[in-house]
Amino acid sequence: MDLLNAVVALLNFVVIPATAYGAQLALGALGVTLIYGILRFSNFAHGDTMALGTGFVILVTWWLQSMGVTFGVLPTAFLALPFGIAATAAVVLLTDRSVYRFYRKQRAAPVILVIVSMGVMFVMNGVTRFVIGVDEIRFADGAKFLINANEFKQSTGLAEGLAFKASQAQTIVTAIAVVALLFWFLNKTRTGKSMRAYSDNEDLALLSGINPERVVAVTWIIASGLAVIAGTLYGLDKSFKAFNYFQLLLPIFASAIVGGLGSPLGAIAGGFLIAFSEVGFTYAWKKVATYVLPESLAPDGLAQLLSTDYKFAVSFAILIVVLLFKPTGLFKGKAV
Amino acid sequence: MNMRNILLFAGMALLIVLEGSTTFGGLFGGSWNTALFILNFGLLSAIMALGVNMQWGYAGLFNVGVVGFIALGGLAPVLIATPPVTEVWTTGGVGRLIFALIVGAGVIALAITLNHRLRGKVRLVALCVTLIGGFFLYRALFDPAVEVIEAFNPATNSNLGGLGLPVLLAWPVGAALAAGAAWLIGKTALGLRSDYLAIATLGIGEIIIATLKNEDWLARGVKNVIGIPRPVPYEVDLQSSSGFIEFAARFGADPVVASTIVVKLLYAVLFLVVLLVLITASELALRSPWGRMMRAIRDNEVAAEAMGKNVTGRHLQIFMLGSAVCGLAGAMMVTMDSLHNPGTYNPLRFTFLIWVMVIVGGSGNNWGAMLGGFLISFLWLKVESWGPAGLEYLTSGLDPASPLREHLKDSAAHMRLIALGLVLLLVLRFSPRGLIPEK
Amino acid sequence: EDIKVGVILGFTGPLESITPAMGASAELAMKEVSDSGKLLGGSTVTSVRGDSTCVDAAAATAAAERLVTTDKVSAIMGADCSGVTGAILGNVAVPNGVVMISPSATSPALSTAEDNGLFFRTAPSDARQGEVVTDILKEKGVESIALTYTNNDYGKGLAESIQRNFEAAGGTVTISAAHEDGKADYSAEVGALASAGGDVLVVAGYVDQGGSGIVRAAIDTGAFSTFYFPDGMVGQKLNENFGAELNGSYGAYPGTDSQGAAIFADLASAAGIDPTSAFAPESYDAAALILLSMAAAGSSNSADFAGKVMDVANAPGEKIYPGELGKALDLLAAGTDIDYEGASAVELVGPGESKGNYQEILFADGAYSTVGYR
Amino acid sequence: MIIVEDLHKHFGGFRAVDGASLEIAKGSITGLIGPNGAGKSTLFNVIAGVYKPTSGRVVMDGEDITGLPPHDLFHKGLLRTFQIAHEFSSMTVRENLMMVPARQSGETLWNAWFGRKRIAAEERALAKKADEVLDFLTISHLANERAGNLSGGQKKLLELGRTMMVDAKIVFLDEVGAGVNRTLLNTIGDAIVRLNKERGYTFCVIEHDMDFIGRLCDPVIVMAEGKVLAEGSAAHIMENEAVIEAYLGRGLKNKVKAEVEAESRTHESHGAQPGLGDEAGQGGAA
Amino acid sequence: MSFLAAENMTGGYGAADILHDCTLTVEKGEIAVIVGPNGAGKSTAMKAVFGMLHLRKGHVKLDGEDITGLTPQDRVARGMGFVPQVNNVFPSMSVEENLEMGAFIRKDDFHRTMEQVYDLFPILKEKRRQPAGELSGGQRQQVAVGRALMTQPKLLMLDEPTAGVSPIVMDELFDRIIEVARTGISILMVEQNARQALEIADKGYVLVQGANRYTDTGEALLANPEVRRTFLGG
Ligand SMILES: Nc1ncnc2c1ncn2[C@@H]1O[C@H](COP(=O)(O)OP(=O)(O)OP(=O)(O)O)[C@@H](O)[C@H]1O
Ligand SMILES: Nc1ncnc2c1ncn2[C@@H]1O[C@H](COP(=O)(O)OP(=O)(O)OP(=O)(O)O)[C@@H](O)[C@H]1O
Ligand SMILES: [Mg+2]
Ligand SMILES: [Mg+2]
Repeated sequence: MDLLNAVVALLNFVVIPATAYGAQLALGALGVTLIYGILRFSNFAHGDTMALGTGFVILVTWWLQSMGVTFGVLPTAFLALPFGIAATAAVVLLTDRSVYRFYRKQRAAPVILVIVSMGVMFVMNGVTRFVIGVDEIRFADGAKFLINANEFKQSTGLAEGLAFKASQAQTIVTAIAVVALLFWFLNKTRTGKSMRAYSDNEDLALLSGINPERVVAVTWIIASGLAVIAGTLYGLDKSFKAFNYFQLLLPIFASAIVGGLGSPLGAIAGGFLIAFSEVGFTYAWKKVATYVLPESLAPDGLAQLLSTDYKFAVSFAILIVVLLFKPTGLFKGKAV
Repeated sequence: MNMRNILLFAGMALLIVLEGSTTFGGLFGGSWNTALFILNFGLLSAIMALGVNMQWGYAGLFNVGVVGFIALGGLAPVLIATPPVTEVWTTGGVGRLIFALIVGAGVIALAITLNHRLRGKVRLVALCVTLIGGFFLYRALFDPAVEVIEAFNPATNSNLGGLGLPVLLAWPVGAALAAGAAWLIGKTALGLRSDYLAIATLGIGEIIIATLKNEDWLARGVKNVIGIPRPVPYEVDLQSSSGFIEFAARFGADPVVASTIVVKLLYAVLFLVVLLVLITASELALRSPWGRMMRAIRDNEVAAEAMGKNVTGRHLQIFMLGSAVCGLAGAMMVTMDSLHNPGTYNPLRFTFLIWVMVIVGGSGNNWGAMLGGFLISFLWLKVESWGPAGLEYLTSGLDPASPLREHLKDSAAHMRLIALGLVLLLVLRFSPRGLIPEK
Repeated sequence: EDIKVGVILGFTGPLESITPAMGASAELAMKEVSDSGKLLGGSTVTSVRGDSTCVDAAAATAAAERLVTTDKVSAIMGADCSGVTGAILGNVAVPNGVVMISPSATSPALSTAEDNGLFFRTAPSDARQGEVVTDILKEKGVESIALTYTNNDYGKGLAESIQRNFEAAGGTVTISAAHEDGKADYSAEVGALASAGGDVLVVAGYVDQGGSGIVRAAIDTGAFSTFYFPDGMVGQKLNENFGAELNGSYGAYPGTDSQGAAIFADLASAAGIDPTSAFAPESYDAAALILLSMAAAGSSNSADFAGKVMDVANAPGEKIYPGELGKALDLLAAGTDIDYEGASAVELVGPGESKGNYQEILFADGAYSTVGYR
Repeated sequence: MIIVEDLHKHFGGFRAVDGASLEIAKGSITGLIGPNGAGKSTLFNVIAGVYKPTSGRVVMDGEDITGLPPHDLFHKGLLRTFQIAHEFSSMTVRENLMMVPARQSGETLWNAWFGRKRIAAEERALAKKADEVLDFLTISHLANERAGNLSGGQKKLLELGRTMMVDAKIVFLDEVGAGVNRTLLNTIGDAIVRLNKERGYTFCVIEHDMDFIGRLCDPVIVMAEGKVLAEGSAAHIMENEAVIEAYLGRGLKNKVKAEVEAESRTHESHGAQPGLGDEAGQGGAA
Repeated sequence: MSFLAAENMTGGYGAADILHDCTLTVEKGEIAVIVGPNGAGKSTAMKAVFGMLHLRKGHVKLDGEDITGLTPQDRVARGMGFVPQVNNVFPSMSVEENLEMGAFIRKDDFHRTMEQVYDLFPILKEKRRQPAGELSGGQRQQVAVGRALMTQPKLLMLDEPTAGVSPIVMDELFDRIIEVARTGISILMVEQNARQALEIADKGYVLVQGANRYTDTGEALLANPEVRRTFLGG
């Protein structure tokens, strides 16, 4: 029984939250890794693209709700997703036209594009706030829990509860589906392959009759889709706040890079690595230990390796160790 | 330096002079105080940009942990210049702390030796035992020592305090701290390439900052240290000194204004001296065979290695130099603010903004990086007022009561970032390789 | 005369969601005074905003320099975060001799800063709140608490104060864990807090920042069901975000049983400001204090009115509440003493900081309401 | 001079070098030939320290140099060129050459700041030497051109030029001839012989041009599938059936075919010979 | 009317011209070989024909149609295929994907062509799953030529296709080029293995400093002692 309690506690506070968080990071990292893989630069505006896209989704969600449309047990926001993606893709394509294309033609070094994307980030940052404001917004509706902690306790008679939120499940399922789809798209379809070809050797792609502008446009559209999906799922699970999306950028980049830039599978692996090291290494084992160990051995302290103050430090330290052994990430990423 | 570059610098100087002398319809401040503040800030930024440019522009090292080195440098003024907290020394807290740190270092040294001496499975086991056991031993010694130190007067102290030495001494010490950290990092992570090095340095930056934020015994952590001694006189002291009042009167100036300006000028002179030394040294180095070697390494590491250049060694050297310069700037900045505020060190402001300076200015070119430092700091500080003013102008056609105008006005502060972004994009549009590109 | 008052708050950056209400509240007081036409013979008051960014000392200092030297403001209402407040105080306010009243900087270190008598704050110090928290918890019979704080000078200072007081009163603090604001995920923190256990989780954070994130995760995972909310956490947002999920939780934030708070709530609501937004009342009071001291000194020069701030804020004198600034000006003009109570029952003690009156709240039926005063 | 003992280099499961043992005698010009993918370049890379071998040893003048980093090997007098040119593309051609010599006093920061006189003199000497090399390679007009702008063949020349900037003991040349004009290649061959004779350099040369190999090299080592297939004088090797089979081919084949089919060339269409041309023709018509 | 007629091409990368009045023509089904010293402008001329270089003067005609203004992409669509001298593979894509990219503009089933490329270069079949960047120099060159063949162009342009390939593969390659030409496809090729190349060439150009120095049949150029000595290495 106590062993069960220990397992449930671990599931509830480590495994499920870390998996869900990992999936959230992975979804964001997919967008970053795609842009890096095809257009060969680190897109700093990705966090703000997520915010802007989620802003659109929220606006449409509100409108739908005001029309009395809902989506049953699923959040209404899912209905609004296509609109959000379309609007964001339009904005992003416009940005590409007016900003990035110039540098592409110039064959600017990747670092220039990075800085340019910072410029775009600043602008988008402000635009998002103009559109939807700075406040925290909750827009989740539909079923909230698959497993509710209290009900779980009651029905099983365990001392520990187990919670599994619908939004967590949605995120995990989407992340896995999206990564599979993207992997398939890039490696198996003609368009996907032409995108990889373009990223490998632009001149030769031209000589093979690949239309670079089309490749770029498709890349941006997919990236916008990823950004909006990631942003919406994150917002459904936590809440929407423009500033937080910007802050998400660092862990997202960390995930994409440690997984191996340009690799969709790497993005997933990286997301989970970051999430589990953040949650796992600062976990206080006291509770679990009390359940498992005989009373005499139960710890007085928290049995915590490091305090949570250092959770980023720990996850980054792990990331560095991983890179020391796998210098281009878990899945052999690219390096420009 | 060709004509164009001289003009660019002259333009920059003009901007600062305009800021000091005219308001020009609200575009400028019309105050020498803000102008000099911007100048000082620009000088600091230029130094930081020089440091980053050494790493990226000379050697192609993608360091995005800049903020960590600046922060580490910023620690120096606290440790060097603030008065010592004698109580924690006498209660033995410090002694125990130092002992704990020595034990910690010993454990690591032991682990490294074992790593070299042993082979195979034994090595793994021995390493694990040493590191895990060592960690707990260290914590067992360290935690109580810290408790003693932090227990003392938490409102204003709870830290070691400093050595009470002149604050200027903290500048080289800040550089040394940063260089030391860079050595450690370089030894482990410099084998990584491009963005992978970037994320590793980013991580190390975060680790340094997390430490500064949470280790209260070191410098009060997030509780900040204020009132760090300055190398220049205090304005209020000047204002009350009769000599100064006479001096100000000779220029027909108000003593308050005069004092604030004199203080800023003194800082400017100090910073300028440092900047001039650094740029001279950088330029001499860059134009020598050393610079040629660095460019070759940046260009093609494999070939440089095959031509007998020790790429790893050189990378370590330049990484330490660049970081030292950042650390120096960090120490100078804390000295100017007389405030140690770890919460302020966020990567956007102290890593990416510096990168923007380097790229906008022209990476690989010292003068470019310097100019970028001035220009971006000018913008960073000025868009705060330009943004809302611009919006005011744009919406002036709208009906004052219209909800759109209300909404826009409420969001005016966010024009700050939009304005910065737009200017950044414009500059890069017209000189995509930076204002003063590498030849 | 057109008197300019600087309003320096972090309009962009981590506090960007509470600063609009703070700024607007301060400007509400200014408008009230302006409209009354009774300040220094009919002077008007204009607010000049500056962005402190909350985190970037240089940008904040530059903004303050601009306000003081370009716009020539007579006083500064701000700044918000203690770090930038210290920077502005040392680098701009003191050198230029400008009065500065912060509505929200709570760091105890500021109490001892070199301020030449120019710096005041309408926010209570952390030390006082620690006592209040302990009293309430003890009365409820709480024996052990888990503590989490936002990792800045406010959170850390408050957490230390709570821990010291609570332990001195015989309670146990099972864990005191920091959380960074604006981060993506708080599972790790909640995991550690849950493992440490405790009757109540004390969340010394901001309601629209990491604090809410922690509460959300703690409720969802069933880690804690009862919470204690210090001042930064109390706000309308709590009702909106959690509602009935918080039934049974409690907390306290600055306020008195005086009419002040209620009046301010009406006034602010009428002006379209959320009165429950953190530090909005303190902001109103900070601005009002600046203007009333000017009236008391008969001058808009900082050097003249700095000395009057404490007089105006404290007894003896007639009590002044929000919306009565015109009356206060009349009284001052007539040479009568006033005791500004304002929206947050201001009473300045020691080196010019609020003594701190708190109202205790309790969640029932999905919303909190005040159940008592301390 | 160099002894390679049972060297292995595996990439994943693939054995690029699979137990090669060979010896490069002091003062020789050793040729290394073999079909594409035989492992020649990989062998070079292992010897030159770019790759760590999976197993085996490399000995130079009695000293085990296995796994030393390239820059150490350079200091020991081991130089190499790259099959795919590795020029310093953003530097000028002259700078590409001037950066080569080791232990330049200007390469320390201290001298860069305080020893400007000494550096200036050294630089002049270096520049002169670089110009001589450029003259020899017939590209002196490109001295100030960015190396990245050179033509494919010119880059190969620059690769070679770098090895001429210093006194080497042994030089590994990886297909210097590929893409180099044959007339110029002859001159290069002469230079190699001269360096070998006059300065005592040892050479190891990978090349697919058998005329060049035949004229220059003795002995010639043939690699195939990561192993040494044969070794001997050039004339001898060209007679070796196994080598002809794996590497040289019959040479005449296309000529014969060309003649046989010369007649049919005038015909618009031709027989049902399955081949690329066949289908390509259809594609073209479509 | 020649199938390809690039006439009086003059232009370069920056201020200075590399090409001076350079003219190249290829008839249908003909093999034309360009030889010349390093840096003569051979590759530049090829790029100019393919529209990758700004021409100040001159024009390019394909099958009688002026294509001077077309982008390289459009030229691919018109049946031109090109193997550049350097950077001629997609390094991180597998050999097979490289070939597929060659067939990018084709809508029909290209598997038969791929089989034929594998027949021509058997080693590629073995390495079909390996990234092209991990191949040996000569193997890469084979991938590059294979990729261009996949396009099924009407005009095939090869910049030093045999650089770095072993003699046996070179013979095989020239063989196949003859075959290809015989089906009416025009070949324009730069070669430093000039003697072998001129042997199979219908027409040869000697390019020096961006200008035509000699133009003749392959045989005639081979027979010219001056040309042999100065450009073909005796
Ligand atoms: N990094 C690598 N990963 C996997 N396989 C590799 C790698 N490098 C080389 N190989 C393989 O090893 C084999 C030998 O390559 P190598 O470059 O040594 O050949 P080579 O003899 O120099 O051929 P060439 O004459 O074509 O230059 C080739 O089959 C190649 O595919
Ligand atoms: N991108 C470029 N920018 C400037 N100049 C260039 C560039 N590419 C080539 N050149 C110059 O143009 C001239 C001709 O180059 P090209 O590549 O056409 O020569 P090539 O005849 O193909 O020589 P090779 O046989 O060596 O390949 C050379 O002198 C070279 O330096
Ligand atoms: Mg090779
Ligand atoms: Mg060429």
